Amino acid sequence: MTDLRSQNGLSRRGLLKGATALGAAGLILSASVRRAMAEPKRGGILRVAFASGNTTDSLDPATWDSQFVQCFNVARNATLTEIASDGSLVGEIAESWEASADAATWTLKIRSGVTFHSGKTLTADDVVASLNYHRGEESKSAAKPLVDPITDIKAEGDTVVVTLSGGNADFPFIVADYHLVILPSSEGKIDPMTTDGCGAYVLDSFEPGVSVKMSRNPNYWKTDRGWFDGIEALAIVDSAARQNALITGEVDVIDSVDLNTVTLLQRAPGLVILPVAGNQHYVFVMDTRATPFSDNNVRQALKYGIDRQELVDKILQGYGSIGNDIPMGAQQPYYNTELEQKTYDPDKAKFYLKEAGMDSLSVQLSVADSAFAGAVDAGVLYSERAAAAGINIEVVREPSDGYWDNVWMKKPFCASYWGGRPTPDLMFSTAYSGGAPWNESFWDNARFNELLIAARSELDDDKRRAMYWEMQDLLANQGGTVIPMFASYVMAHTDKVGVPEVVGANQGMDGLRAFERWWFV
Amino acid sequence: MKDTNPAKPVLLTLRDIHIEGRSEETWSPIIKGVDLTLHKGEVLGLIGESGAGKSTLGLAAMGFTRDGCRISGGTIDFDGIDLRAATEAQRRGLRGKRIAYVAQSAAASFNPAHKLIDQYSEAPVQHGVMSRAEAERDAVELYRRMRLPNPEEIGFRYPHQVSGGQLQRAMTAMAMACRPDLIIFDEPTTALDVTTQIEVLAAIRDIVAQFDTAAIYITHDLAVVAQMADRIKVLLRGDEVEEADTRTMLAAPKEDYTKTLWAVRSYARPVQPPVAKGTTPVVSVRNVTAGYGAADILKDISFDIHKRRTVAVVGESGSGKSTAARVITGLLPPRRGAILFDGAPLPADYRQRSRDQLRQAQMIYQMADTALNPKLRLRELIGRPAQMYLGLNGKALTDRIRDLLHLIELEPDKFIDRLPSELSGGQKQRIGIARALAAEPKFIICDEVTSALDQLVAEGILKLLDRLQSEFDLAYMFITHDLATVRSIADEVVVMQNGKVVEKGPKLEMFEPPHDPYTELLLSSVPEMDPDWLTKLLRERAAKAGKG
Amino acid sequence: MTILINLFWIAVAIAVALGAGWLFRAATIALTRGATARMLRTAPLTAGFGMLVILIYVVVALFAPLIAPYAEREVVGAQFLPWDATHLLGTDNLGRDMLTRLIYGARNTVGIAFATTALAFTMGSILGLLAATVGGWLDQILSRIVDILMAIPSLIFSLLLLTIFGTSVTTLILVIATIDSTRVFRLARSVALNIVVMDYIEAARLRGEGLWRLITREILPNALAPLVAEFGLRFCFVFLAISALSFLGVGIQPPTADWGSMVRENAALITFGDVTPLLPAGAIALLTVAVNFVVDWMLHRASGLKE
Amino acid sequence: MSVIWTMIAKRLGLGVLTLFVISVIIFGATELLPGDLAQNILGQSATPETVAAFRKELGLDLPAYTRYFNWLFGALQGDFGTSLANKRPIADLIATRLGNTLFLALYAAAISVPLSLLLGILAALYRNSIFDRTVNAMALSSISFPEFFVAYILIFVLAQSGLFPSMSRMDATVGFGEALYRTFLPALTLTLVVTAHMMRMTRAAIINLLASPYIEMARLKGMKPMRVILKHALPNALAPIITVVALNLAYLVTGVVVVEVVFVYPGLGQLMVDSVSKRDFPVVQAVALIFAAAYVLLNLTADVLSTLSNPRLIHRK
Repeated sequence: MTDLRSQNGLSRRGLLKGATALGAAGLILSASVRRAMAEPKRGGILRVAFASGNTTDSLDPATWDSQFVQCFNVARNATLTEIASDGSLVGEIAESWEASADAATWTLKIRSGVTFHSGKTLTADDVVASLNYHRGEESKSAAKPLVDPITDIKAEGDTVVVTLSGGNADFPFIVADYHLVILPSSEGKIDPMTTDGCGAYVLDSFEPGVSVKMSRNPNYWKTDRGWFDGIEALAIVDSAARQNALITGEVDVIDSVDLNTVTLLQRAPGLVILPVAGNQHYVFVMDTRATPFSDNNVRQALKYGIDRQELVDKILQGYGSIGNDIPMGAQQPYYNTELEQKTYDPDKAKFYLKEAGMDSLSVQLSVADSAFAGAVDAGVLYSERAAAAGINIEVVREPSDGYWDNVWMKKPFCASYWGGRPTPDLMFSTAYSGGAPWNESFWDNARFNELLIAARSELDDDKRRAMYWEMQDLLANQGGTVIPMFASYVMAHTDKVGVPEVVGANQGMDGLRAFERWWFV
Repeated sequence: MKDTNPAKPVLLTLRDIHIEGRSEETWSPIIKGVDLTLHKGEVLGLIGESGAGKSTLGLAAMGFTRDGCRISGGTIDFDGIDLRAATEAQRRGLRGKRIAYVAQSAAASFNPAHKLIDQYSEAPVQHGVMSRAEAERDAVELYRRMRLPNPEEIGFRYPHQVSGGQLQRAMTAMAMACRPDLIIFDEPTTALDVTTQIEVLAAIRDIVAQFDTAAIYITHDLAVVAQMADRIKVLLRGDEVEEADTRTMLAAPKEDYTKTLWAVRSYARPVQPPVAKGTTPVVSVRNVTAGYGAADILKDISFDIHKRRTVAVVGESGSGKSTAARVITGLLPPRRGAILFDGAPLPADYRQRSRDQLRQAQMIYQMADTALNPKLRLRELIGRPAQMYLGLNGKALTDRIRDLLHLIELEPDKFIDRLPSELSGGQKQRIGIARALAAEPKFIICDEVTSALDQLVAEGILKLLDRLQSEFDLAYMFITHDLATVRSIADEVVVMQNGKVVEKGPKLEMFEPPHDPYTELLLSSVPEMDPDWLTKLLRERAAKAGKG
Repeated sequence: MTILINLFWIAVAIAVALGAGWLFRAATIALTRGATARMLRTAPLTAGFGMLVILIYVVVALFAPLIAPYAEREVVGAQFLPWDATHLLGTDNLGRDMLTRLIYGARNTVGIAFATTALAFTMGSILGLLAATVGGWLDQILSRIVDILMAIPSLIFSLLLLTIFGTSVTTLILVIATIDSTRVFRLARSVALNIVVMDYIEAARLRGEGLWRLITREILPNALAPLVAEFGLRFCFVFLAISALSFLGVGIQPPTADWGSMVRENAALITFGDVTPLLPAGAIALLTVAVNFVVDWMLHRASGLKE
Repeated sequence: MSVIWTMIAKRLGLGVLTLFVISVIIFGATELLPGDLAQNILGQSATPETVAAFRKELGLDLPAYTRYFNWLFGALQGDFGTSLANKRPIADLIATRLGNTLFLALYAAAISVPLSLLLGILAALYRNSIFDRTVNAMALSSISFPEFFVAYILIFVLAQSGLFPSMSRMDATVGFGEALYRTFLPALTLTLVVTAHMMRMTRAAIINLLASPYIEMARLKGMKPMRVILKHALPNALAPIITVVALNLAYLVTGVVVVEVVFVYPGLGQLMVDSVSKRDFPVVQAVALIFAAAYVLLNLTADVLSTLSNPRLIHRK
């Protein structure tokens, strides 16, 4: 049943799979946000239609699972750090931060003069309480795994000291997560259902699954943010309805464009399609423990049996790029530029099949549009092309509802997606190292695992690069994941909306911060 | 055309009328060039068997044809208006206002959704003859003239709250509402019991005379038309047979067909010797009390039916005669009493009876239309009991079916694969008989088997039943309201009224006085061919009532 | 002006349709004999047209592989190609030939709809006739169950069931048929209630006929006309049900072509004035209208009302 | 009239029973759905302990029958509880949406019922004419298009030209006239969807009666065809028409989720579908019961009206 909102770029799996930054990751620096060329100005009510939004949505930060709630709650609140449009990390509530030598203890300086909408001044205690809400045995927060490594957290004047169970240079990235917003506390506890916040916009009304109305926070501490007088966000799950709302001028921005009709939408006057290339990639995963996928020749055959360019053309309408079976974008550091790009090659696929001792192969591919938008069609195209190599792929459409519970990591060959990770280490240890909880292909390569640990502690960049390149080679030629395409976030807005030159690509809607970053021309 | 009553001006003239009906794609003639002349204040009787085109012709006099019919030739002149040339709106203006219609079944022809008085006032108000208030006052007046009980109040009832005979009178009153020049009576008393029929006939005759209204009186009942009409026209399959003054027609019919019509009532089954004392009856109804819900419909009734004998159970609607049949067949288990078959008690519920017990007692229904599954061919309709009870199959079964068809005088080759819809009414009833015979029963209940049939056809059925009885030693229970049928076929008679047996005995005794008062009423209400019968009867009854 | 031109074309289309209907009727009359020909002669032009359309659909469905220019799932070119000589109706979002998809859609859609409706009618009418014939507690129980099932909104109910049982063609057919059969039950029961009071049923009961024969030989043939009429409508509703379900994310398995899903997949195009979704939708509408024209005529014949 | 009261009492009793059984069925079905609320809200990424903790907080760790009876006793005391997903009282959650759903249903009914009666009557009056066949073909075509497709066509034709809004957003500030304007397109969509059925039934019910002797009688009284139909046929055809109208009204209340989605109209259907997909069982129950109650009540009303329309049933001999 979630198909209604399957167009949503990020579903509930979004958190760990793609919450953090891309681009110049690893550099934990305070950097100023790049300003757009056009000068922003104040005024106007921004009306945004979201492809997500559910009647069961809640204000509780433990549960934010769709772009709709994430976006408006980020605009209502603030996190300790913020991933800037260019992918760098900047401070938000934390003015600055520093780590101990082993990166296991972090001291964050809390910005002074920040007040909540209620008038209460934001203190270090609020920060502690807000983070603690997601921690501990009793926590039911989706962000619990993020804050689990925190062993201790305490307020010391205007600083917060966080102790981790082990060194983690990426910790400031983690607290940029949208779940970890700072809410007012009393007696060390926050009220998760509060409507209060310290962000650019004050919540006026929230009707789950329908709409949100917000107005500008007059006391907002950032002077170069929050240009609109008010925000009206609507949940319009049906893509045709959403696009119609944009065409008929009933909304100014839509967060997700139906790629099937994007060419037609482009023709409408006064509209701008806003694609943002990111690290989001769509994949087909094989269970490497199961026959026939346990044979690497079969995996190779399936990698050569897919027409990547066709998928980019037909499923993404060109809004994306082809993948090379490695979960990293070409612009990321340590990307293996010398790895041969796999292309559609039925003969090679046949060759590998023969190597596996087969003349033909029949497999079932489980798909649903909740895996990613267009997954069913992508499966059909895959099946069609693979047939030329003697691979018979039977596409099984699974119910969208319950896909992640019943299909993903259960069926031996299925569709999935990843939002990407800022560093190879994070990406690989999340989804490719042996025994990792979301190692969806159950691939367990001794050499790969060894390199992963070695690279983490390797300080020589060249050696490190060599290791990461070898790991990518292993992944591409032995791994169980076919990564045919990287999908851009595709939004659309009217030409009345001003958008910065650089749009955040770590998540949709300008890294969820379109409300505060955008303006009316 | 002979003008029999030059004293009065002509009101309606039909010349060489042809009417066709559509069956599937083709048009076939229903009325084949009939002439008709009616003078003001005159009553013309139209008589004929079903299919003769009486109703079609009657309606044509209003310039009206039923759906699927069309007038294809001739002229209709009503008081100087050419009804065929007139526009539909003009014709509508006449209908209900100057020409009115009284239908066969008042119960079906009154709209169940409206009160009688609303329906009464409709024509006068819509035609602009009177205001609603005037119409209501007028209704009461006419209801009174039609001798309806509670004339002030009865109009405010819904049709279902009024009895059949009263409804028929209310309908006649309604037809009179605009004081039309002509009323078409289409079998107005056919659906009524004989005792009720008398009152309606009398009321109609009086009111037509009072307002000097001309009428066309359509019926298949000669005795009735004799009471009502000044002249009689006989129709046969859309053609006129002859037309004459009522008395002339009754006394001296010219045409053979008319003579056969007149002769119908002559058949009588030879008198059977009385049943020997001590013989076990085939069926014995013993002190049966039965009913639905709280009410008893049968109250302690008893009678016997013997082999080769016909017991006629006579009574008006509601007397319980059909309920008695249901008790015997086991459809309605009695509250008290029992049914004995060949001296042994039968289980009260048919579901408890053995297949052989079921086979022994068969039933023939009044409406062959509803008694024969319209989707089954005769082969199956007749063959099924033989197959079920006697285990016949294949050739043996086919032979048996053919024998049965022979028995009921239908040619097997022609009929065996027909559907009921491809049969005439009489043929259907014969199939009903064949189906009963196929079970090789000892006892057959005939429930009003002839009442839906034309007299000639009914006659044939009665003769057939009679012959079969002798041939197969059958016992018949003959349920009927028609005393003529009783006269022709019964050996014994059971008269029922309000669920009780008021009189029973051999037929001859029954038709001789002294009678039970109810039997007397029943007997005297049967119309006779004498044109003065109704007048005399009413006079006698009035005299009796005066004395009492 | 465009309206006038549209009206003109609509008029032309209707004239052509009726003409085709007339020719078809004339042809079938010439080819048949006796009762069938007589019956056909009574068919109005609309019914002739309806029968022609149904015949064409059946032929297309039966011989889809022979008629279709390409294979059902074959990707033949770029996506959304315009109509031209190679691809008469262009290509779809994956670059498959639209005409081919439509032709195979006929086979799958009509097949599934027929199976579903047939199943729904088998279940619904047997139970409905049984309830009416046996009466008493059986009738009470069945009627209450049906009442309860009907009180649950059908779309949401089928969604629930399909989520639980998965969306193979079989479950799809079973679920829609089950939900549809409640409607059939009600109709069958009410029709049969009027039949079981007939004398011939009483005669059959008194003869000692068993329940099965009573239902199949005595009652069913007489209840057929209204059931057939309902069949016509229900048949068409199956497409809609499949279409609505695919709107909510549970539908027929790809790459099987079916009109309901095809409408759904392409529906958004209509808001850009693109006529592509009208093709499968039109195919459904045409069949609906055709089936019901024929059904209307059969009902008309059965009712005996002459006009 | 006592006939009616007896019937109402009996039917209401049965209705309550029906509701009870439906609540069991819906509960059972939600239980059978794969996954549960905790997992759905927390997502795949949540660790098992997190899910377990959440489950415990929601009471999902209790056995199914305990949860069902807890809910049932609450509901019997008029307390439908709070949404498991967002902690809002279900009564609040439902109230405005129920209002919206009823508003749209009534709006669509106010257009479609008179329209279908009128068309049905005219089609019966001019039966087998060009008019009849055209109306019939149009009606059949309109029901053979899926609802969302009809909606898209209407949006294309009527919304993109700016005549009507393509979204039917509703909130407390919207006045009645404005609400009518905003919901015109969904109402029209629903009208197109339900009119055909009611119109065909009206036509059939009337034509069915035209062979009755009392219709012939009316014609023989010289009544105009329109009067024959309206005054003589229609009153007797009311029962089947009322039944089919009630069925369609029930559909308008319970079956419009697709239209709600397309027109972004905050009604109960969307709430139901969302809650099912999130396994928010108390909300699912509450909405299902409202739907079932609407169905039961509408059917009851139809039966009462049918009885009232039949003098034979209310005026005993």
